[in-house]
Amino acid sequence: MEVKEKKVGLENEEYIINMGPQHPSTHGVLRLVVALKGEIVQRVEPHIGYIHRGIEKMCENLTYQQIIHLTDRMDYLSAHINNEAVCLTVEKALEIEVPERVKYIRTIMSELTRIQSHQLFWATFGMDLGGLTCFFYGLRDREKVLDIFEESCGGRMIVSYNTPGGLMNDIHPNFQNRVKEFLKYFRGVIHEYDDLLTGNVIFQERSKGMGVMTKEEAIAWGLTGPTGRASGFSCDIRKHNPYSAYDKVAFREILYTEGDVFHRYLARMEEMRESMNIIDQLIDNIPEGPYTAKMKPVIKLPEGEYFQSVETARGELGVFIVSDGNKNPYRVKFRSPNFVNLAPLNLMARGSKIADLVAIGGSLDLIIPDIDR
Amino acid sequence: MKSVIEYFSGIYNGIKSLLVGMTVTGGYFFRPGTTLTQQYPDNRDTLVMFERFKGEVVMPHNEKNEHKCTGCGICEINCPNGSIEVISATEVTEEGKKKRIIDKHIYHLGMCTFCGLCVKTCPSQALAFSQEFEHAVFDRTKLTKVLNQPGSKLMKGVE
Amino acid sequence: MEKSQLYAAIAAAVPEAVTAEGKQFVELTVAPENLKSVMGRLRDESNLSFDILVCLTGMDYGTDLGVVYHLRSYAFNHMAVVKTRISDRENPAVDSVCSVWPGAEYHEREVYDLLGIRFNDHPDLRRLFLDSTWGYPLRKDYKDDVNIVLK
Amino acid sequence: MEFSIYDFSSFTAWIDQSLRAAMSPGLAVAIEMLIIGVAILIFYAIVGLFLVYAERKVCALMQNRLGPNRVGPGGMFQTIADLVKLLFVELVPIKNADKILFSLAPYIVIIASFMAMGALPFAKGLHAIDLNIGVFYLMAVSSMGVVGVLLAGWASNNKYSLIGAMRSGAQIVSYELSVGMSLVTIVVLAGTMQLSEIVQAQQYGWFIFRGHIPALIAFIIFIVASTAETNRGPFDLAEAESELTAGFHTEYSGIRFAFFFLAEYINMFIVAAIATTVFFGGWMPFNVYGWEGFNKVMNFIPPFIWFLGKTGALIFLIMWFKWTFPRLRIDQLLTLEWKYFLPINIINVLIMALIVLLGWHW
Repeated sequence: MEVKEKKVGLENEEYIINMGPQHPSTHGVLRLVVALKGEIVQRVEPHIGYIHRGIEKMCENLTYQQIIHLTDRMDYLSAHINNEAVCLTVEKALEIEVPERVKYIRTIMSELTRIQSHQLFWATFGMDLGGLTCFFYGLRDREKVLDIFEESCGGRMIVSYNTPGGLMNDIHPNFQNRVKEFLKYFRGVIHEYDDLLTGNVIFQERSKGMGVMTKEEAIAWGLTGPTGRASGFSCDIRKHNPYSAYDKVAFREILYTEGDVFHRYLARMEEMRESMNIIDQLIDNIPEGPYTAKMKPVIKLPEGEYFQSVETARGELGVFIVSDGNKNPYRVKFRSPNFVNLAPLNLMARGSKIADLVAIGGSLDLIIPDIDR
Repeated sequence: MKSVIEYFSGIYNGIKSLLVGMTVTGGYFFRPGTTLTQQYPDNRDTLVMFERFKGEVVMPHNEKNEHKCTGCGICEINCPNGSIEVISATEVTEEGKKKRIIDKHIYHLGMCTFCGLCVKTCPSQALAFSQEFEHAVFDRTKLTKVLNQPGSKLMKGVE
Repeated sequence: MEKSQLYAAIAAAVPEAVTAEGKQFVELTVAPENLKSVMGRLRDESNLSFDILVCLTGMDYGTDLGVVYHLRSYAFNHMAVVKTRISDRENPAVDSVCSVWPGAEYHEREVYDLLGIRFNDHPDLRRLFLDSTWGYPLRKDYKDDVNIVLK
Repeated sequence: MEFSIYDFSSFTAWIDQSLRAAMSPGLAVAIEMLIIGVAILIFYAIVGLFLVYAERKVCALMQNRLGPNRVGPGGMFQTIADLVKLLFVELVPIKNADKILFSLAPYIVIIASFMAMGALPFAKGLHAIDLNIGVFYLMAVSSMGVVGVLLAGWASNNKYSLIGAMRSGAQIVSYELSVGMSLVTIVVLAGTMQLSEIVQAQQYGWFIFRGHIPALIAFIIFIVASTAETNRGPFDLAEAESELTAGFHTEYSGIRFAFFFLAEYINMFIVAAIATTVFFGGWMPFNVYGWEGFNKVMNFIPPFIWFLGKTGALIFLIMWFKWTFPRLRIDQLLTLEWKYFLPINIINVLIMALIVLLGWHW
């Protein structure tokens, strides 16, 4: 009998490793199945769903006020912006105008949220690349923002500050002083971020030219947020479809054309500075007035479909609510930015080294609960 | 020639950027006063939480052991997680009318997500958040609390 | 471009779709078999150029299943909503738009996972969040006595 | 017997003589070896514990933290507590691991660092063995640790470990060159490989001053390359927490892990000690020719304090690197070695040879 010799070419053999669900640099329970050839990444396949809680299904049995506390738990670093997205959708459906004061406070809060999110990004990105000290500096400064949140909202990360029609309670009398104090403090220390990481030759070597997405690719894949803007895709919802008080402030949309890891990082660094400028313009001009519009205790949306997108720290969050006229929505869909930004990971990471995969994953600034919902 | 200049300027700039980074960390090392660590369990006496901090839901009682809860159950309806159960009883008032009062206001701390809807929607401001944050217990059943104190009564004038 | 103008332009470009000037965006209703060609034209038509797929939502309308696409144009910053309905609940299928927008891949996998709508010609149609033992939880007739507790 | 903390040679000679007087020469040598072994072992443990504590405190202060502060005053006994914990941790058996090599690997790593310790001159007359090829011996011994690392990675039957071990192999083989070449630069200047003579030659001016520019370049290359050789950040690719979870020691637990952990710190001590001996005059006090009063004050400080102080300063520098810089990628690591360090080093040796020939040094 002829025995067929099974030939396995060693050069074609893939070395499969599992990064995650528990891995220091996947920032949560993301599992990446990575096919390697030596150190070179041949293929990355993200496996998600480890923290799928069915938020969209849960929303179908909750009232609109109750949905808000669930959105906190999607992208927990942009909790306030997520709240705002739902509130804006509900307000749009009910066609109510929220007081100016609410708009200003929401905008300031959103920008603070963006700053703290990018601070955490900086911290964890530095850690992904092996600079452990970044983590502590980033969290040290983030703590100051969280204190502002805690004083006004009562929560540090999970703020639940918005409610359809306005806010849960008025800002704390101390709020403006604290924010100004923080801005002064943070302007003083942000140069450390650049000294420690941005200018560092090792960091630049590690991040420049890695995981490049061109503008066309970014548009086709729908990448948004700093990830998309680093590729030159002008996708800032705050600029193009302003909501809250963004039409009253002048700010720059950070755009780069390189689309690599370094420029995604740089876009976030610049956004922090731009956010501080936005807060500067608003903090002294918060108009007096009620902190919430008059709302009925039971909110029933008129039958129809409503879509609203906002700019979270990671990109465009779209809230799509289908209502059948009841107090519960018929269907809620969250278009989460991380979910979309994760999709082209294979495209970005193919051909780079395993250390670059970590850098690329870090530069997308993924929040896994937001992917899984 | 150009590449040679690039080679050496690359070395120079690289070393310079590294030294700039080292001044940041070194600067903090030689200024120990910048340490931020809070000695948490030791500073319990001086640690003050913000007044709006959402620690856990409590029902404030005054010195006569009276609370404001009428037992209407709005908090129970508004709670997204079912962490509140209001068990009401009926009481005959002095005028001979039947009136609903609470028997037990049960609060499952383990299920609470601190959204604040119960406190916000309570029509008689009977509920509030305390600043207590040390919730850890050894037995899960201890997380289920009865908020109204035994023998407490409805405050006068609260409907 | 104003919404009414956009409405006219879309109606002219894709005559096989039922176009309506909706409350918020221009809404198109497309039969599943026409979907891919309609989508292709919506993207490629120079005065429409819907080159961004913002959101892809699977719907359970009770009797029918459906997919809702939110499209945006980078050049003009206008939006449109495309809807398609599938009446077959047992074996629902619709054409994939991955070839039009590569970013649709994950969205479609999610819809397949949660609603059971198959996407023809999808490059990698597997369940995304859940394993194969689950039903399709976003369907209105989905029952789970253990995990779904209603008060 | 006269004993002085400035010169240990009479003390060691006295021990030797009294032992030889009491028993046969063979037994005396055996007992001497035992004494030295125990002494080094104790020193090893103390240095390891202290360095772990120091690293924690240094990094904490750099990161605006307090660091360990619960066990003992200022957290002094934290490392001891950790060690006790590690001793009690179960040694998890690994399925399909090569059992012999798996358990052998930590010992190889620790023996390599242990052997290097024997040749270091801590003070005048205070060294276990004064080889006439001391520098050569240190280089040879300190590169043995990589065998343990490779074995650990291979025997663990873990893909992360294997990648870590392979990285470590490539890294240490490359950086061994730089370490060697930068030491050769000083050997050219000193004209000897015997560590005691190298130290003695630096009585009036440490080599880093006497050899001026080439010595300084050699020192910078040595400190960077030896950081890489000890697998410490920013060159900790073999461990690379954010990429490979823990690299080659992913599967190790308990005392075996403690060995790897300890060896890392001892290696750091050893490279700092070599740098001290070769570049900074070893245990020699800081003397300037002609300044008698100043020299007297400097000479009053005992030599081993000088040695440990200089070593400590260099260790602090290495720690400072680790807690500031992000990690390099493997190809950048090798580029740094082969495109920058090696050519610079070769030219540096030539320049040094030229300087020595022309007598352009102090």
